[in-house]
Amino acid sequence: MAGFDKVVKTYEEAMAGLEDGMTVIAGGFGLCGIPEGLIAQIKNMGTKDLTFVSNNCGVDDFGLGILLAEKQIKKMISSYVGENAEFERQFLAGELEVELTPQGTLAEKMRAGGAGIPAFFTATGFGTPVAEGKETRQFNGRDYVLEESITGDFAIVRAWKADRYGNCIYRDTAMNFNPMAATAGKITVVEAEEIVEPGELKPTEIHTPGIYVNRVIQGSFEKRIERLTLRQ
Amino acid sequence: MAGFDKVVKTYEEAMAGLEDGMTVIAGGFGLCGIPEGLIAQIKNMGTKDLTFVSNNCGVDDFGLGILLAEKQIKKMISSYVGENAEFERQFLAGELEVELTPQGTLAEKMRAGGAGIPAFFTATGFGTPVAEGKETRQFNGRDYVLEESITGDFAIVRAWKADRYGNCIYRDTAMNFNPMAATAGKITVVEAEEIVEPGELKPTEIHTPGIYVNRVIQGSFEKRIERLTLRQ
Amino acid sequence: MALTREQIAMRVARELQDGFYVNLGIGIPTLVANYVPSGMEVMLQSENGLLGMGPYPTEAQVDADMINAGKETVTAVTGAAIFSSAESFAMIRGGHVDLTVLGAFEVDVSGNIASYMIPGKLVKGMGGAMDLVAGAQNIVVTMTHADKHGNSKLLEQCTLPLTGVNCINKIVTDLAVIEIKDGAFHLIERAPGVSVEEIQQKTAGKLVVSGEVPEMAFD
Amino acid sequence: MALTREQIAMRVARELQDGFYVNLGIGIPTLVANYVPSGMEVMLQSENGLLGMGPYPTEAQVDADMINAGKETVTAVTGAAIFSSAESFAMIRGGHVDLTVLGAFEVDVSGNIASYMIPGKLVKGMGGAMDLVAGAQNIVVTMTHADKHGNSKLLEQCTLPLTGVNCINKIVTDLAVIEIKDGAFHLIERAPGVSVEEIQQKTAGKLVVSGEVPEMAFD
Repeated sequence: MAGFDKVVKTYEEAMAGLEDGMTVIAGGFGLCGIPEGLIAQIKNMGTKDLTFVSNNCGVDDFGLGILLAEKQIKKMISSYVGENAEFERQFLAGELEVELTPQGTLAEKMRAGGAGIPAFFTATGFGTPVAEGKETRQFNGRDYVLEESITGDFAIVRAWKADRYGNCIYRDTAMNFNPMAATAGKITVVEAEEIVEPGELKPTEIHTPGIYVNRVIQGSFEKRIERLTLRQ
Repeated sequence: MAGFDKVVKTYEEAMAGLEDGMTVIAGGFGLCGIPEGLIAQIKNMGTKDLTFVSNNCGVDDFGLGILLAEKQIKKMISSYVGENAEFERQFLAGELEVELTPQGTLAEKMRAGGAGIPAFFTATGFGTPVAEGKETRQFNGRDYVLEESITGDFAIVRAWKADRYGNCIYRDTAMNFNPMAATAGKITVVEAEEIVEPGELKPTEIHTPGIYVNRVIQGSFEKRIERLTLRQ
Repeated sequence: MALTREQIAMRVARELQDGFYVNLGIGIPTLVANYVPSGMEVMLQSENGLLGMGPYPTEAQVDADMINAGKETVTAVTGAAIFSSAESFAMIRGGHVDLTVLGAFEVDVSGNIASYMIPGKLVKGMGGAMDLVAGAQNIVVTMTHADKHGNSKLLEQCTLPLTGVNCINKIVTDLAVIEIKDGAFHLIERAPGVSVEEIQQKTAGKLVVSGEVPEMAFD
Repeated sequence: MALTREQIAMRVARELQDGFYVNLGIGIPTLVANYVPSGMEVMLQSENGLLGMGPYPTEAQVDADMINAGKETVTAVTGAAIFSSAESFAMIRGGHVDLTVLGAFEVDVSGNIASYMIPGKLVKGMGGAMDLVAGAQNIVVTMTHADKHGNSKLLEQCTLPLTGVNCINKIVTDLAVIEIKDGAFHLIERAPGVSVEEIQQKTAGKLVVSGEVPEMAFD
């Protein structure tokens, strides 16, 4: 790899360095916008005791759910989980830790982690179980909770188009948590639907500047739909 | 104005409601990306005792500098000022308050203001005059300063293209502080180089979603260059 | 007669105003979109990152990359904007959404709401609900007035873990429209044929009834 | 012989590595871009919101909407990204910029830097300097070793208001390359023909000299 060319050819290279016990921040919302091939690679590597920071945990046989099946996940930091039976089983059996975090707070914790902000105040969760053990404070007569930011050893991200420098754009609501995840990994890996040459993405249209990205791999995606709803 | 059509026809309508003593958040960096016509309208209105939150204060006869000349500004919250002689005169004469704020902290204060985050920690300014009187705290062994967010009674913004719903895109580095300013005004007014119909801006290319914008006006811009530098 | 789900949605739709940005939760709240008064425009925000949510897609329009916060396939209206979840919750947290409609297990006279967790059952998570109740300018809660055992869901104090505190000011149930202020429920309207006495009996928290309480009318 | 401005920039350029994202301050730091070793690629970040800053424009290319943090007209390289100032400082504050080069009035043995304010003179502001020194992974300060009156700028303790604390680890002056560690300046290289004694004499803070100190060579 010379200069700013971040394209790697194999999934092995893409996830090289991932070790047992690490924290991985994953983009995606439900099954939408998830880095399918990178998740499959983690399954293939068999890495254990992982902490995943991801809004959801997939379904039984897709998304992060496939890592649950292999018992590779020690802890989930998520806003909404339990779309799959194995998750429920492991959680009730005490085999899986879960740290429930409000969706907006989770998104902001990732952004803050990437932006060098160690903690911020939010009204979200004040007076609820989420605020237990956390500092609270009033500003202008309103109560807020102090929330700390999140960073990961790795971030895994799905982009629509990524150029060789790692500049990314996302497609429709597959954007979701991907831009924040991209900023918050010590090593950020982007799995792209399409790799393009630098200059093909217009500078002001880039959602994730390449400075955040360490590796880019060409992916291929099943794009499974979680809840197909059609117009009557 | 019906539904989401936010276009107003006159600068009077655009700045209606601005009163003496209010706080105005202004987009722009130097003379780049400033809402020229809205600034001129404030001059025409003669509104006094304004607090401006803006990275800079223009030059003697352009940008926010034209409001200094009329003594309409009581206080500047900026990262870098004094590109004009009248500013210096008023400051040294005690006629003008200045709250110097590091550029990144200023940008983040605006963003936080718009995003409902009343305060955040940053390492920027720790141990410097900027941190005086502010709470500091260690996270992971590093020292941080607690900074409070900023909101304004008005925000004035320059966009490249805005649709009737207030969705905006910015042109090149004229983006600068405009997207954060747009989120942080109780009333946000966008002066656009071009007004387009809804649907002309691609949903994922929009820099400022219309939910933040109250009024849109067609502007015309001199776009004065502060430091012309040419290739040798 | 208690209101149907559709009638609850119809009544909530009367809270809409032209130009409102609205976030609708899952279930009855989603139905509100079907009853936007004619001549009025509202724009729907979906917290995964979509402003200007449209109807469900036709089979030809289905796109795995275009979903709403309920993970359903949707479309975007002309003039929509799509953005990250951080930006989406910046909007919500920052108070830029005009109205949020969501369901609940319990609401109390202090405007507290419990909606995400029943101890002893599996906790699936709060999703965006805590952010929504902390951030929206106006919140309308939709729910049945009592549970299937007849126990009131409008309490003096919530018994379940809270989703948010002091944040609810209006409830539309199958029996009534209730406003919360000054530490009490205030009965504003009643469902057609439902007596004040029945509402009183099914409201565990302090209920204030002032004068004649109008009956809702549906065309 | 003390180094010229160009030679200081040339020496700083040796700190670059292939694939580095670099922020260059105004003055001597800007000149560093002219001395990127051949075969090496670096990308310049400009804190107003540009990653991939190119050379100054030709007259035909000049665009008022394309400027750098020094408010000079610039161009963007192929593959550049343009973003808001909040995003730009998220990058900086978050430690994603590999190297920052900036000037200073004073640096001390604790790695403190004073660069934006001389009491009694008009304070124009710190711009992005405080964020840059708090956020960059590596920082190189360029300055003359002493002021025009011969007073050292490398002090035991800064006397001017600080821009940042404990953040500077390397200084390239007209006389020497200095590293800061363990509460002392360490002399790494000296300008051609400049003696260790002269550097010692013009360094007010504790200076550690270990063994033979190599002379810089310029082609």
